[in-house]
Formats: sequence, C-alpha cells, structure tokens
Amino acid sequence: MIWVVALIVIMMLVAAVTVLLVRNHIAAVAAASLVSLLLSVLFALLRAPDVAMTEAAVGAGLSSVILALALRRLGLGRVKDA
Amino acid sequence: MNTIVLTVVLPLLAAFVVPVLSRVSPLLGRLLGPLTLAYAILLTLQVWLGMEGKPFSIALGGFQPPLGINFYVDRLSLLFTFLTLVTSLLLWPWRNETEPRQYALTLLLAASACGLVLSGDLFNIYVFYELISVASFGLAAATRSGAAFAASLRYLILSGLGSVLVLCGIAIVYLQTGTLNLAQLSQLAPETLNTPLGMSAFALILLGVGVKGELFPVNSWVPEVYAAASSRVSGLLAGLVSKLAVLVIVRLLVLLFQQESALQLMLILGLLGAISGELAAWRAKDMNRMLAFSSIGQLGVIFIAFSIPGKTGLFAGLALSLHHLLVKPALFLLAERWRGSLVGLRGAGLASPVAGGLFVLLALSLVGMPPLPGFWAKFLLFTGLAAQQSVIYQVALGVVLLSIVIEANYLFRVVMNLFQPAGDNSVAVTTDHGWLNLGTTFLLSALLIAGMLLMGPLGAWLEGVAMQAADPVLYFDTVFSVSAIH
Amino acid sequence: MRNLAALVFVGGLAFLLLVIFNQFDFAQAPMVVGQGILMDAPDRVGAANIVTAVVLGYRGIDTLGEISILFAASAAAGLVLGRRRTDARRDPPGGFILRSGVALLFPLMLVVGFYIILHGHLTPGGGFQGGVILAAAFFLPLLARPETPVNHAGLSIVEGGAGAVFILTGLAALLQGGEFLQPLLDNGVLGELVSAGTLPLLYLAVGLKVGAELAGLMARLADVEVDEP
Amino acid sequence: MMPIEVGTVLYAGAIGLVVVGIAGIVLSHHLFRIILALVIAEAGANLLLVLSGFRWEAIAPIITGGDAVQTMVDPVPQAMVLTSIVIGVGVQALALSLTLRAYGAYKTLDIRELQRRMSADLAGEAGTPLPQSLEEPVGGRPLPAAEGDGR
Amino acid sequence: MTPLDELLLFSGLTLVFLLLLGRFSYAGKVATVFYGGQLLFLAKMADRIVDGSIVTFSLQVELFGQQMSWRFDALSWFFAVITLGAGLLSSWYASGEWGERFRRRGGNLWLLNVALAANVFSMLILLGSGDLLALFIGWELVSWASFLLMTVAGGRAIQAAMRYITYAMSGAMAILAGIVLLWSHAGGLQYGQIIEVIPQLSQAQVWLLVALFGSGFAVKMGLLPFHLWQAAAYAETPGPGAAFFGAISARMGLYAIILVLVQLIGLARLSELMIPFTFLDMRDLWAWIAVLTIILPTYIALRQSDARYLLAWHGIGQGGYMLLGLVMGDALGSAGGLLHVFNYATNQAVLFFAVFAVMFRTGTADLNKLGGLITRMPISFFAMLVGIIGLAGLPPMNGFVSKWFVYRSLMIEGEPLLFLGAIIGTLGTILSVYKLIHNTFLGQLRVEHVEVREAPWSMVAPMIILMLLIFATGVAPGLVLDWVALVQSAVGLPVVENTLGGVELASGSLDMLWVVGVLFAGFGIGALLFYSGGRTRQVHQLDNYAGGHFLTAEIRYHYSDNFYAGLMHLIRPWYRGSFVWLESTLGSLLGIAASLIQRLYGALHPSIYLLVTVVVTLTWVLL
Repeated sequence: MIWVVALIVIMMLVAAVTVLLVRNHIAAVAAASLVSLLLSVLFALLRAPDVAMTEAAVGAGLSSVILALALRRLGLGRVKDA
Repeated sequence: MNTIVLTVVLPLLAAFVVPVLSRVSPLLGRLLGPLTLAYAILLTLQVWLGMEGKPFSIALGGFQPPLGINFYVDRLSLLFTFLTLVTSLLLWPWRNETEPRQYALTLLLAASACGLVLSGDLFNIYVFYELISVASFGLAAATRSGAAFAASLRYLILSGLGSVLVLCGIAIVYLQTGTLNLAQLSQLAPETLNTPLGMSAFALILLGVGVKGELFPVNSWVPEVYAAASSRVSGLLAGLVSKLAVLVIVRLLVLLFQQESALQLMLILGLLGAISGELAAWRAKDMNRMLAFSSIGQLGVIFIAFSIPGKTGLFAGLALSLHHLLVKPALFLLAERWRGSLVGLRGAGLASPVAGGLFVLLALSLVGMPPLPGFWAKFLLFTGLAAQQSVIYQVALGVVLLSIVIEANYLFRVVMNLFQPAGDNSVAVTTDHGWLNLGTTFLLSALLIAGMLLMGPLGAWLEGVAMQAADPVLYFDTVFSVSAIH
Repeated sequence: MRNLAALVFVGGLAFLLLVIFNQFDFAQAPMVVGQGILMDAPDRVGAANIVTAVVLGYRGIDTLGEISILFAASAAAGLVLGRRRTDARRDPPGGFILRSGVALLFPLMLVVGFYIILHGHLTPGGGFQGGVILAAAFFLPLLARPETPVNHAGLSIVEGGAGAVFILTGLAALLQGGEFLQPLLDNGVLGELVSAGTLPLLYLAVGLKVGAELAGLMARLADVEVDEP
Repeated sequence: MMPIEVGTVLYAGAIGLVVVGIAGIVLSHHLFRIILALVIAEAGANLLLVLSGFRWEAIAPIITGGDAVQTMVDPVPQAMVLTSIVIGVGVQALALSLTLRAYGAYKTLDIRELQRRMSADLAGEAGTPLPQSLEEPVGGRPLPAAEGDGR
Repeated sequence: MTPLDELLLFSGLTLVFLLLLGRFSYAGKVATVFYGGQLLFLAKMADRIVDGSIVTFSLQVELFGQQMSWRFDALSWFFAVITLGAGLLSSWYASGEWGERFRRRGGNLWLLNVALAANVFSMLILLGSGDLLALFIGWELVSWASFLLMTVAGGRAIQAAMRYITYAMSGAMAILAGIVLLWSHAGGLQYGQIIEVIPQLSQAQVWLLVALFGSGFAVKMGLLPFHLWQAAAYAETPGPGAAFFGAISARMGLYAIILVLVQLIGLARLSELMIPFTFLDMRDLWAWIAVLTIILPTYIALRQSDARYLLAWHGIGQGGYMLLGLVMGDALGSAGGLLHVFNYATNQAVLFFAVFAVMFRTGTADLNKLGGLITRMPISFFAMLVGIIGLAGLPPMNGFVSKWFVYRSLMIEGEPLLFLGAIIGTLGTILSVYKLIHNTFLGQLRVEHVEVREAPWSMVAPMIILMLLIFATGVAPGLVLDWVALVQSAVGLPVVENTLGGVELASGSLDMLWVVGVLFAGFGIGALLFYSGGRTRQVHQLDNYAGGHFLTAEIRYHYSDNFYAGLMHLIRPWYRGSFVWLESTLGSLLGIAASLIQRLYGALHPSIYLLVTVVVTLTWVLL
C-alpha cells in the first residue's frame, strides 16, 4: 500500500511542479490534468469513490477542456509555441 | 420563525429566474429583484418582532444541528440580515441598460450575505463566502472596462489564494474536533482549539477571510477594484461585504478562538491596516482611490475594535461597522459623479450645493465630530481600548487617534476643493448627480442624523445585541435546546 | 532576489504546514458528526450512498450554495464575455471523424449522464458527475460543428428551471410545516431506484443545472473572440 | 529509524500540492500559470479534507446491501470536497473569462505588466497621470553637443 | 426655564435665523440685536453668579452610561460675557457698509454671519460644559465652527484653515486620549469623580494627563510650540471674523486650561511633577512656555509688514501673559491673567476694527503702502492709539492694570528670570505696535489716499464703544476685578482684594484713579505749556520740506520698509524658523511614509504579501 501511495504522490508532485516549470502551455494543462487524474486515483484508494469520480470528471476532464479552450482563444494553443 | 430561511432562498430563487424572466418581460425582470428584496425585508422584520429578543436556531432540512446544518438567529445575525437586504435594495443597479445578469449577481450577493450571517456551520459559511466572492468578482467586472476586468482578475487571484487557506484552516478544525457545527465547536473549543494548532487554524481562516474584509496585507485589491468598479458596487463591497467578512471572523473569535493571541493577531493587523490605509488615502490623488484607502483604514479600526475582548469590543466594533456601513456607500454614491482627480473637483460643491453639503456631513461623521454618530462609535472604541491593561492596546489607541487626524486632513482638503471657485485649469465637473444617487445619499444621511438624535436608545439596544452575541454559552444552549424540543 | 525570498517563504510555509499536520494521527481523527450521520442516515434519508445523503440531506444548503456559485460564475462569465457578434469569425468545422464520432457519442453520453445522476443515491456518482457528462455531451457537437448557434436561451431556461425546482422542492417542505429542504416523500426501500424520497429529484435538478451551467460556460469560452475589447 | 507512514506521505502529498500551488501563484507572473497554480492548490486542500475523514479498515460510505454493519469512512468531508471541487471549477472558468477580457484590453498576460497598464489606464481616466518612470529623468540630457554637429 | 436654557435657546435661535435668512442685508442688524439679547440673558443670571451659585441647563443627556450636563459658573460667565461682547460688536461692525461691500466684492456674507453665530453658540456650549464629555463635544464644535469661519475668505485663508484644522484635530485627539485615560481610572467623566480620583493617580499618570490635556489646549491657545497655525488663520479671516477670533477664540484654550489644570488637577499637583533631568517642575515648565510664547511671537510680529498679521502674531504673544499670570497661582497673578483676558479682548478687537476700517477705505493692510491717515481717519486713529496703548500695557488704558498685576506677582513670587522675559516681550510689543500706528496713520500721506474719508458710522461706533470700555476699565479696573474675584473663588484660586481703582496690597497698592489723575494732570500741564507758547501753526499735511527742499507729494520720504533697520540687523540671526522647519520636517516624514505605503498598495503582484504574512503569523502562533 505505502509504495503505491508514495509512487502516486511523488508522480503527482512531479506533475504539479511540471505545471509550473514546463514552458509549453498545452503541456502545462496536460500536466495539471495528470495531477487531477492521479488525485482521483488517490481519492479512490482513500475510499472516496464519489470524490474520485468528480475529480476525474471535473478536474481531469472538464477543467482541462476549459483551460484548453481559453488557451486557444488566447492564441497560446499551438504546441510549437515556446 | 423558520421563514427566516426565505431571506436566503427567495433571492436565490429570484436570481435563478431573473435571466429567463427578463427574456419574457424586461419590466418584470427589472422589478423582480427589488420586490424580492423588499419582501425579504418584511420577512426579517416579522421574524424580528416574533423572536422577542431571544435567539433561536433552525435545523435545515429537519436534520438536527450537529449532524445537519443549522441557521442561528440572534439579534446580531438578524440585524445584519436586515442591513444586507436594505443595503442591496438601496444600492440596486436601477439603471435602464443593466444586464439581467447583474440583477442576478446582486441578488446572489444579497442571498449569500444573509446565509453567511445566519449560518451556524463552518463549511457552510465557507460556501456562502465563496458565493459572495464569485458574485462580487462578477459585479466588479460589470462595468466591462479593461481596468475592471484586470482589477477583478487580480482580486480573484488573491481571493482564491485566501480560499485555499480557509480550506486548510477548516481541515485543521475538522481534524482536531470532528465537527464543523459552530455550537458544538464552541463547546469543544476550550479543550481542542485552545492550542497552537487551533490558533494556526484561526490564523489561516483570518487571513483567508480577511481578503474580503480588507485586512492589512491582503487588501491591495481594494484601490484597484473600487477605482474601476461602478460606485454602487464599490459601495456594496466597501460597505457591506467587508463587514460581513469581519462578522464571520468575529463569530469565530467569540465561539471558537477566545484566546489572547488570536485577539492580538487581529489587533496588530488592524493597526497596520488603519495607519497604512489612512496614510495612503492622504496621498491619493483621485476620489475613488481616496475612498478606497480610507475604507481600508476604517476597516483596520473596526478590526482593532473587535480585538478588544468581551462585550466591549463587540459593542464598539458593531457601532463602528454600522456607522461605516451607513457612510461609505453614501460617499461612494456621491463619488459616482465626482470620480476622477481631486484637483479637478474644484467648484463641484458650489455647482451642486446639496451634494456638497451631504459630503461635508458624511465627512464630519467619518472624522468623528461630536455629536454625530461617528464620534460615539469611536468614543466606545477609545474607552474600550483604554480599559485594557496591555501596552499594545494603548499603542492602538494612539495610532487610531493619529489616523483620525490624517483622515480629517485629507477629507477636508477635498471639502475645501469642492467649495472653492473653479479655477481656469480645473476640469469641468458634471453637476448632475441624478435624483437616484442623491436621494439614496440623502436617505443615508437622514439615517445618520436620526441615529444621532436617537443615540441613547440606539446605543442601549446595540449593547444588547453585542451582549447577546458575545455569549458562547447562549449560542450552544440555543442550538441544542432546539434539537431537544423537536 | 524577489524570487529567492519568495522561495524561502514557500519553503517556510511547507515546513510549517508539515509541522501542523504531523501533529494529527493519521486516520484517527474524531468522527463526531460523521459517526452520527452513518448511524442516522440509512433510516432518516434512505439513500444507500451516504455521501449523497449528506450532500442533499444533511448538508443540502451547501449544495444549494454550490449550484448558486456555479450559476454566479456562469452569470459573471456571461457578463464578462458578453454577447458574440454575429459577423465574428468562426472556427472551421471539425473533420469527418470528429463529426461522426460526436454523432455516435452524443446519445451514449446522454444516457450515461442521466444514469449516473439518477443512481446518485445508490452508487457513487450523482448530480455533479452526471452533470459534467451531460455538459460534455452538449459541448461535443459544438466542437464538431462550430457554426451551429448555441441555444443560450434554452440553457438559461434549464439553469433557472432546475434551480427553481431545487428550491421549490425545499420550499414545499417548508410550506408543509417542515423545515426548508426537509425530505418529503417516503424513503422507500433502501437500495432501490425509487427510494430516498425527493433525493433523486433534487439530484436530477442539480445534474441538469450543473450540466447546463458548464455547457454554457464552455460554449461561451469556445465562442468568444478576444480581439474585441 | 522510524518507517515512513502512509499518513505522512499522504499529508506530505496534500501539503505539497498546496505549497506548489501557492508557490506557483507567488512566483509565476503569467496569468495562465497562476490560474493553473490556483487549481493545483485547491486540489491539495481538497485532498487534505478527504484525508481528515479517512479510516483504516473502513469501506466507502455506501451501503451495498446486507446488513452487516461495517465501519465506513467519514462521509462528511467527502461531501464537502464534492462541493469544493465544483466551486473550484466555477471560479476557474470565471478567472479564465476575466483573463481573456483583460488580455483583450491590455494585450498582456504578465500580471505585473497588467497591473502597470491598468494603473496607467485608471490614472489617465481619473485625470491624475502617473509620473513617468523614475529611472529616466524627465527632459533631454543636457550633454554638450557632439563634435560632429557642433559647427 | 433657567436663564441658561434661555440663553442657549436664544443663541441657537440666532444661528437658525441666520441659517435661514442670513443672506438678506438686514440679517446682520437683526443678528446684532440678537447678540444684545443674549447679553441681556447673561446679565439676567448675573445675580446668581454673584451669589456664587451655579446656573444649570435643564436638558441632561445620558449616553453609554455617561451623564452629560451643562451649567454656568462664574468662570463660564466671565468668558461668556467677553464672547458675547465680541460677537455683538463684530456683528455690528459687519452689519452695515462693511458687509455690503464684502458682499459686492463676491464675499459670502451669509456664510460669515452663520459662521459667527455658530462660533458664539458653540463657545457658549463649551463654556457651559458640566463634565469632560460635554467639554470635549463643545471643544470639537468650537474647532469646527472656527474652521468654518476661517474658510469664509477662500484662497490663502483655505491654506491657513487647513493648517488650523490639522493642528486642532491633533490637539483634540490628545484631549480625547486624556479624557479616555481619565475615564478608565475614574469610571466616569463628571468633574466630581475626577477631582476624587486625581489624588490616587501616580505621578506618571498625572504627568501623562497633563501632557495630553495641556498640549491639546495649548494648540487652541497657540502656545509654543503649537503656535504656527494661528497668525495666518486669524489674519486671513475677513474683518469682524478676525476681530472676533483675536478677541476671544484662542481664549477657549485658556478656559479649558483653567478648568482642567487648575480646577481639576490643581496647581499644587503640578508643582509635584518633576521634569526628568532638570530642576524644573511642571509648573515652571508652563511658566517658561508662557514666557517663550510672550517673546517669540511678539518678535515675529515685529517683522510683519501686514497689519493683520502683526496683530494676529501679537494675539499669540498676549496669551502668554494670561497663562503666566495664571500659573503664578497667587491672588494677584491669577487676577492679572484673568483680567488680561478681558482687557486684551477689548484691545485686540478695537485694533482689528481700526485696521479693517483702514482696509475698508484704502483697500490694503500692507504697512509699506500706508501712512499719514491721521487727518483722514481721525477716529480710527484714535481707536488704534487707545488699542496700542492698552496692548503695550501703558497707563491709562486697561492693559496696564493686568500687566502690572502679572509683573507684580512675578516679583512677589521671586521669579526674576520670568520677569525679565516678560519685560523683553513687552519691549517687543511696544516696538511693534508703534510700527503699526506709525506706518498706518503717521508720517506722509500717500497721494492715492488723499481722498480717503473716515470709516462709516456702523464701523466707527463699535470702535468708540470699545475705546470707552478700554479707558473706563483702565481708570476703574475694579469694575472687572469684581468679576475676576468671583471667577477666582469659583475656580478655587486665592481671591484678590480689589478696590474700584485697583488693589490694596501690603507691598504696594495700585489705584488707577490716582495714576490716571496724575497722568492727565501731566498732560494738562504739557498742553498748557505747548499752547501757551503760541508757536504752533497749522499747515497742510503734504506741505513739507526736508534738507532745505520742499517735497512734493510724489516723493516718498515716509520710511516704512525695513522699519527698525538697526534693531533688525542686531536680532536677525535669531530668527531661525526652527518651528517651521520642525513642522515641515514632520510633514515630509509623514509624506515619505505615505508614499512608501502607496507603493506597497500598488504592488505588482501582491500575493506574496499574503504568503509572507501567513508564514510569519503561523510561526508566531506555533511558537
């Protein structure tokens, strides 16, 4: 158990730091989405299926879509952009 | 009695319906909001008369307090419910071109403010606090100028950071006690929250909620937003929303964190806020910014007042809050036509003497000229501060006195500008304040005068309110005796 | 320099928070309210999913506040973003695969969404999760065919109507002499679809409202043009 | 040496998210990153709340039939987190709309630059123009004319 | 209805009347009558005052557990007489041609009338205060009413008024702090409670109280180092307002000092308060402040070239005499101080009236642009002459009596240094008032003033009344000394034994009847000698020659610029402007702090403040 949890937590934190450090905005959104996804796995492990579902649907799904939409409108949506 | 919940629910309902209704009938859409608020005011008065001064509690959904969420109705919460509704009605965006969404947001603000005041559950308070936040972001941006968007966005970021802190604080409280019901917490607090841990929860919540309450280091959004938002919204934010945030903190202080260090923390931040706000206002060059900074200063003074332990502090703080709630929106309404550089205001008071006279009256009360109500509120504060033994309270006394001097200086510099004949290089000032703004300001000023004339009974009554609110045992008994009866 | 100072303080904050939370024994927190609800909920509310019982029953006013926040956010976003000009440039329509995929997915997602909403009192999931899926379902066609106008009027009717249903359900209890949001109908048999009184109805309202709100938000964000000041 | 406990790891994860988020808000100047950081910080706070209801040997708070009474985890924080997540997405959407409009008005996504342009805008509107940058003195440099054009 | 009810009601009615109808031309005249009526009500309570009893006000207010009441005792009555007298004469002065001209020139006569009435009304309220809370309310009302009157002129007056209100608010806040401290010790603000609690307070606490109250009241009095605001604020106020201010306004500070420091705390207690690192006690400090206040402003007055400013600076200096006499605390000194309040009020009023009469006719108060008006405005000249004789403290005018009392008291009490200081001040006074009358009325008449006539009767009449008063109370100071004795007994000071002509003392009496008799006998002899010679011949004022040449009117030989050149050369290095420097430094420091704070609020990315505060508070809380 502890190793699974530790692995997820570490991945999550790495992803969170990536969100801040990566230069490409699309990649940042993807990393944020990854954080949410890993978080929802954690929620599931913590016996919170409702929360896990919501986090997956809202955090990993909807939120990323909204962010991506905004990025496109800001003209930052191209993958090549630095 | 349980109709008091309608003060929250009906504005919410109206807010949900108003965009649709406006599509069907614009007139109905315009009237729905004010009518709802007026009805809610009547309901509040009815409950007020019915409660006969005794607090009571409502278990929402019929789920009894520690499990469910309860509304705690005492004189304080009812007073602020009433004030919320009245202020929202007075500052209603009447103008013809208003989008129905703005009606909806104002209604949401009113509803959530009532909920914030009435709620007896920590997380529920957080939810209503967030609702107030979101509604005020929307309202702040409602002028649709670039500056309004940018200011509102910066406000949102700071506020969002504050929300995270509040959530962390709530998590600490929940981890420590296993409950979020304020009544139950007030019983558990002496054993569980009178620790450094509890204090850290308080610090996090204070700083988080303090963003709305214009607490010292987290208030840099204030000048930007008030300068960019419409006057009515600024009045609403400065007059009402900030007070509600303070009120939340005070409830928590009384019920959960009755400790010296909590009070001291608030006192120090309030002190810094008072002096910094007044100094910044002293240097401000335009009307809205000056009023914004002055409001920071006033809020600092209110924080200082509430940090006096016991009933005295509550009494003084309430008096100051009420006074500020009356005066600041009125000043912002006057500033609607007088926004812009202070130098450019030369002669504006001569051009519209009524508005100028009202400004002078409000400024005098703000400065605390006896026998206007502002003086009595400050007098209560000073006597309360002087009765404290700790040196820091004496320092606070000195700082507040100094801040009043500064305040008098800049406010009357403006007054002098208003009443000097316009020079050649001063900007032409629109004299027309509109009967609506002027009427509202006049009404608020009349209330101020009435308050002065009825200061005796008003003071005694307010003292009763403070006494009731300062009693955690009463809170606990009220909430849990209700559950016994049902 | 400023960044360095900020980093120091960030480190300090991490340390302090760790110190604070290390003082709690993990998984040992007092469950004062939680235990009470676990004992009380099955009989009082009749929902198999106790989280749902909490969300819609014990803390129903929270949920009302929450859908109000979404409503406020959507209204504020609408106010901020404003109306789209009719002559504005639109995105090119999606490709064939996207369009046929959407055509295929749309009914499926609708079904899944409503299923999750209606089983919220029995299984994990409910109004929020289902609402999000509904929102996605309505947003997908927009992605595929950007030229189709979004029916914001319809969305706002759904928003307002669903919110009103939620509140009116609560008010109905008040009118019958109970408290606001008191469960009304019979609890029924624990674990069955038609059980837990008005909870499924409330969750349906929540789901529809959340769905409409989020769909509207996404549509606006997808639709807005930035260059207009 | 004490073995690392799951609890510590989880708390560290939650706090890590909060702190990384706050660090992002404070250190980053790009509005979009700040909003992302806000989302992360909120996620961390949510995790903290869920952790506060966790119990070992407990099942998810859903009655699965059979009347064997099993210990369940605390449902209250879960309900709160549900609320909080949805609140978060609403705020995020509003923040993005505001960002779009602010970008439309001031053509920048740097929060400092935004503040500068907004202040200048507000000051100009109010008729109290800000002083020029203090680094450059006002007016031309009173240097002697260069050799070439000093005829 | 007690007489005080009637008085305050009537005073309030005057204010309301002026608020409603003050813009009509007859309002000033009616108001003058109203002030006369108020004086009558004051006279009506005189018999009770003489009995030593107290006239109460029927209305009492209780707020937040604080009882507020108003009453008149001899002290209040004495000051009220002066206040109403000044108000009456000022209003009279303004009610005729002066007011008409003021209005024609764009002045706001309504505001002037209202502000004057508000001042009188608020001063009566202040004088009637029966407890410290009422005192503070009255104090603030007076402050704001004065502010209103100061702003009437606009322009430079606004600057002065702003400076005033900043000083006044600082002072008021110091007083409020003192009141609040007393409240926390005594549990109430009634005078009785405070007199009871003062002996129980420690020296440090009384020290703090005296410092707070004293500095607050000193602001109004214009005592050093809070004197900077006063001259400009008074001088820039239009005519009657300046006279009213000069006569009585600043004395409200003295009233409060007498009330709090003498009556409540007691001079004896002041003597117990030692000043650290010196051999002085608090009372010495007050005496020295008084002397410095006599000297410095008087010599600043010497440098003024604007007659109004010269007088206003004098007003500050004369306050020093009153305070000096009072802190001596013996019968003679305190009688001198109190008597000087009355005397000085008459002198200053008549001087301002004369100066504004000159201004009315010539349009300027610049001492370098006047001269030789003696034949054109003889009554004004005579009024100024009487005024300056009084102000300089020479017989036969009333100023002599009060100053004699103060000097005598200084000698009896054995304070040679203070005495010397007072004498230096008087020297400056004589020099500068001579400059005033010389530059205005003596010497060469300017060509542009040939057509000047005497001021109209509405302005001259108040001057004549004041002249008579000054002379009468100079000859028979006992008229006023009776009241002063009443005040002394009401306040608890030793009472002076007075006669009609002065005092009977073991160490040498003063009888003004004799002094004046001898003086006039001397004058008579002199006049007899002068006229019996028959060597006088009347020539035209412009008929002059110098150095063997006739001078035409265009040639300026009336030296007024750089008056006292030799003396000024001698003492110029002493004018350092230290207080101005201090004031501006404080202002700049505050300005620097304010701009730093504005930068804080204008932060580009403020969330770091939140972070820092969170870390700091959490650390504080967890430690």
